[in-house]
Amino acid sequence: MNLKELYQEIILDHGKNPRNLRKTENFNKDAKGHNPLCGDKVHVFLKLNENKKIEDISFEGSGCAISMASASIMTDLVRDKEEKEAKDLIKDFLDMIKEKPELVTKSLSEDEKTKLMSLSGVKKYPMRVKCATLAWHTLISAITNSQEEINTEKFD
Amino acid sequence: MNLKELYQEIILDHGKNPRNLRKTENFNKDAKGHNPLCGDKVHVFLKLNENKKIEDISFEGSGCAISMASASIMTDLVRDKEEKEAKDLIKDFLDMIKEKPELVTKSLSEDEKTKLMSLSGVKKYPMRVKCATLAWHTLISAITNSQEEINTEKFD
Amino acid sequence: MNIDNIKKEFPIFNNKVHNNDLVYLDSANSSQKPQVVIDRIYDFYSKEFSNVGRSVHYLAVAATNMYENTRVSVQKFINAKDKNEIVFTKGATEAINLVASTYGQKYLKSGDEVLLTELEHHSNYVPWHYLRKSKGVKIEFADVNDDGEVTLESIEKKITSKTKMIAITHLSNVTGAILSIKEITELAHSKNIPVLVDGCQGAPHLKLDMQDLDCDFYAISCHKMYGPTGLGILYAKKKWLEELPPYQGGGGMIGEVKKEGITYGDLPNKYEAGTMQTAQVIAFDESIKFLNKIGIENVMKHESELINYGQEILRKNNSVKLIGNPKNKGGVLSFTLDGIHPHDIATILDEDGVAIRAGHHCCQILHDKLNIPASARASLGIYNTKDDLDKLNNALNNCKKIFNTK
Amino acid sequence: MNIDNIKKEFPIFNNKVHNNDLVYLDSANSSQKPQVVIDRIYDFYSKEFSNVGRSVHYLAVAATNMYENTRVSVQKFINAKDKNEIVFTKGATEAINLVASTYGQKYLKSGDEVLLTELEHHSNYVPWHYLRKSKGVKIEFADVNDDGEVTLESIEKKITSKTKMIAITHLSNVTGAILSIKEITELAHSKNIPVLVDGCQGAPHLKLDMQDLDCDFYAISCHKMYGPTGLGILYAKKKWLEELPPYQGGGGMIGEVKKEGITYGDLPNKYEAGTMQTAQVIAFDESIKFLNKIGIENVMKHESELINYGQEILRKNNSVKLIGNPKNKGGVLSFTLDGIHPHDIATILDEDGVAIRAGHHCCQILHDKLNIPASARASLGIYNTKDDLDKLNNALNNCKKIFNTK
Ligand SMILES: Cc1ncc(COP(=O)(O)O)c(C=O)c1O
Ligand SMILES: Cc1ncc(COP(=O)(O)O)c(C=O)c1O
Repeated sequence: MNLKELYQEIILDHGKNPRNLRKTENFNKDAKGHNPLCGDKVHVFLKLNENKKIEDISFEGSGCAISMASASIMTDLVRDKEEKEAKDLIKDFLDMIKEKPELVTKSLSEDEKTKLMSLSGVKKYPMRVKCATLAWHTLISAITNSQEEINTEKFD
Repeated sequence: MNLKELYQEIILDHGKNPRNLRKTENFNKDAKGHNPLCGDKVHVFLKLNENKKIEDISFEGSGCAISMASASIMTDLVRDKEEKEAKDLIKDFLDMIKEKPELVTKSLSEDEKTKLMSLSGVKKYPMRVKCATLAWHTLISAITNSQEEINTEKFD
Repeated sequence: MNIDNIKKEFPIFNNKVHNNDLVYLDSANSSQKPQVVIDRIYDFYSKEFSNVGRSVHYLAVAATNMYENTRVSVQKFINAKDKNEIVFTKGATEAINLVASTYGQKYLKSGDEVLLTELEHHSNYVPWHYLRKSKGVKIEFADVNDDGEVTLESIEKKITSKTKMIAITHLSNVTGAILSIKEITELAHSKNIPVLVDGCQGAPHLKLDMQDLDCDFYAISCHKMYGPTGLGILYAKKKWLEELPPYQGGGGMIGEVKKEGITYGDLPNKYEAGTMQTAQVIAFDESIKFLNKIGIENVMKHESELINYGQEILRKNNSVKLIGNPKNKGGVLSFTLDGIHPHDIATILDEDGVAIRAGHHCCQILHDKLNIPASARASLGIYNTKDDLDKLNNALNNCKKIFNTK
Repeated sequence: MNIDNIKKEFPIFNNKVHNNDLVYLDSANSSQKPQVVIDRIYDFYSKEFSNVGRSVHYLAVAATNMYENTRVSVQKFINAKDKNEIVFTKGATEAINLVASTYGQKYLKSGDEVLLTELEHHSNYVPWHYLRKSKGVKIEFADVNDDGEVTLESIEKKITSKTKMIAITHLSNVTGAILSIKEITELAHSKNIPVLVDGCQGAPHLKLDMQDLDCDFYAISCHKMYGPTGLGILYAKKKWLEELPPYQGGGGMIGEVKKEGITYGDLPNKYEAGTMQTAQVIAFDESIKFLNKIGIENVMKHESELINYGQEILRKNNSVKLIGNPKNKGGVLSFTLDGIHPHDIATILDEDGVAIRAGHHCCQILHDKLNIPASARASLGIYNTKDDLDKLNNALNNCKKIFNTK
């Protein structure tokens, strides 16, 4: 049954008790993301050190179990990565969620891969893919420091 | 066959050689009518004397056989009528074209009635009823001297 | 036609969803279509198709007559005074845009106020927002109370000497609150303010009488009334349609066209530019006939029983929180479930064949006020039954199981 | 699929008109629909109906995917660069209104000029006229020549430093003239002027390639392309859709909505406010598949043979005067008949089952120029045959008999 794949224990756990749900002190990069369809919102905070390594990452926001779990897992996996590594991981994740069967990244341990792959259940729920990817898109925009919100133009 | 009823000899005759297709000298009432669907246009000129009798009536315009014949027959029948009589005749004609089987008017001779009833063929052609009634509506507006064109607002 | 087994008139219910019977509780979004309406579209395209209003050949004449017949049917259905007060549009959204644009253009200036309510759907806010941008018009919102209602008093409170339009929903698509339109209109008219009613949810659920409500404008979406998609209706009092400028320009709405200027056609042509939704208008006549056969009173009785039953069982379900508790309620049951986000609810319910909607339902302002990012909404149509609501409740319990909540 | 017996794919031709076979020569007004399109509408409403974009249940997801598939099909059919350059509208008329309104609002000011041609349909004039009224924009008309064409030169002649938009038809719905869009666009762009093409008659008859034509906007009516009524398409280059303000406001086109302000959604949502024409969009995919199966080259070859044949036999008929003689002609044969008004022709032809249109075909300016109040028009679709044109000619001779003319 697909639902079991979608709502795996690990997702429910991260959904209910999201890790890194706070605001990094002295963050130097951040971005907001928003899914107009369901109202999910996320605000990602980054602290990059001078070597472009992610010293800390955190998020604030609210949303469904999938989007919360996704942000939670993402922040866990990305901490302590170099900017370049993080970017590769994001790309790998987005590719996997959209079309590829597997992750190709080498920067994750098997445990970490399992954790990340737990989000792959959304593949069978096309309308929910956005829930799983919102935090990741927001992270890209935090790293590249584009000022605009993801999916959101300026108020008119 | 309905077409024969629609295009009776008398209609074809009046359509091709419309009577009173000219402009009354010293007219004191007039009105323009227009059918946006087909582009038919008619301009009716009236000369009412002090006793409210129609001394002369004429028209200018272009249109299909039905609309030309209708204007031609109308102008023929209405000349020398009192304003009140003319109004009754118009009402009678419009009622007949729209729903009633016969004319009820007493102001016409049998010959004149036949002439007018020749227009009743349009009853089976709902889209053509407007062709038959355009001149008559225009005549109403000439008599009541409303300034606007029938079916036409002011240019914007 | 008996409403108790009306489901069989809707062919969609012969199909399974994830091997379950379909429990369709998303009618406020769009309703399913009865066989008669689907058949009418099929037959019209197969045997009778032509454009209307333009040609004089057999098919065109017949189609034009059928098209205009629907206008008369709608007129009677909503008890409008004149058939030319019925304008066909793309949907309720277009109908409201039409009014905001033309009324705003002619009558509104900087500083004037448009009064909405906190219940409004985005379709009854964004068009007015445009006037804020283009003209400096101000937008006010009448407060929603804790029961999810907007009362006559809360509207009265926000009326000022600058109020030039009141635009309000008939029936909230989130709380189900039915507004007292007649009283609001009376109040507004006493101050010379016209009233637009967003009738999207009113039209499918309530008996409509334009002359009694006396509103100036009423917007309807036919696809929520068991009719085809892509069709809406603007009812407007004749004097407004005569006074207001035209909206879209194009074929069919003109009188004379010259290089220097243009005259516009008579009503209703003035507001029906371009080729219209011929097939949809003609088929919508069947939707009205269908509703008339059931009887709108029977629809209201049936749905009010369902709403009561739904509220009863959901209230018994401890983790469910109903949104709003209006005295006068129709059509929708919105709620949240402790510890489970509405989006997750909708996905899990779907697996059981239960179709609901999750999100803000195009009412972000209301959700902000309620301080929730989203809600779940089960909305009713004539085909729903108590059994459907039981299934909804069971599926909600299934959600709790999956999420290990109580 | 073989175009020579394509008539059998259209169920309308199984029916009689006044006991005669239907000879449908009114496709420029609206085309008939193939069985596959009618079936798709039927099946969608019967088995798969849901609104799109809003809910996450099974039916909604499936419908949303099908809806977006059509967007991709249209993109490929007209060779647009990006699927988000395809906006669904109510019709071509709405598409042109959308552009005139949003472009005018943002970029036009008093004294600026919009260049049209004398061939334009009212739908490509009235929307620009509104800007004349509201903004003091000037409207210029490129001359039509004696052959009923508008040449590149006649357009060049009317371009000034004030020209801010060129809006022209692809294929005249009266003379059949096909304009050299690619060359016109090149010229216009060299002067930094955007080009809108009214593709109502271009789309059903010509191979379309937006990247090759390079126009900025292209408006299409689906009901003239063997698709459902109530649906149109606006193609617009992405940069325009990004730069221009939104048009109608409502559900689905927003990002965030607050009492103080609103953000708009991404493309293409920004321009698709309110519930869209779900069933029509989904069914239109079948129209495109149908045309692709026949092959647009075969459509063009077939129709050009018919146009040539039609011109040939009508020229032999002494009392017929063809309107226009463009070198590059498609789709329509307009004419007058000595001594018989077009309206009378249409009525008499109808009795023989021959459906044509009479009037000004929403081109009053052209008719003024030609100095005729109205014309008769036989317009072609893929289902027409030489036999249809022979029947037209015979029916015209019947008119002459009834009117005793030669
Ligand atoms: C050249 C041309 N432009 C515009 C239109 C208007 O299209 P619609 O009425 O489908 O919006 C038509 C068809 O009537 C046309 O032939
Ligand atoms: C209350 C209300 N207003 C307006 C709308 C917009 O209607 P449509 O999307 O059919 O134009 C809806 C439905 O979505 C609604 O429920």
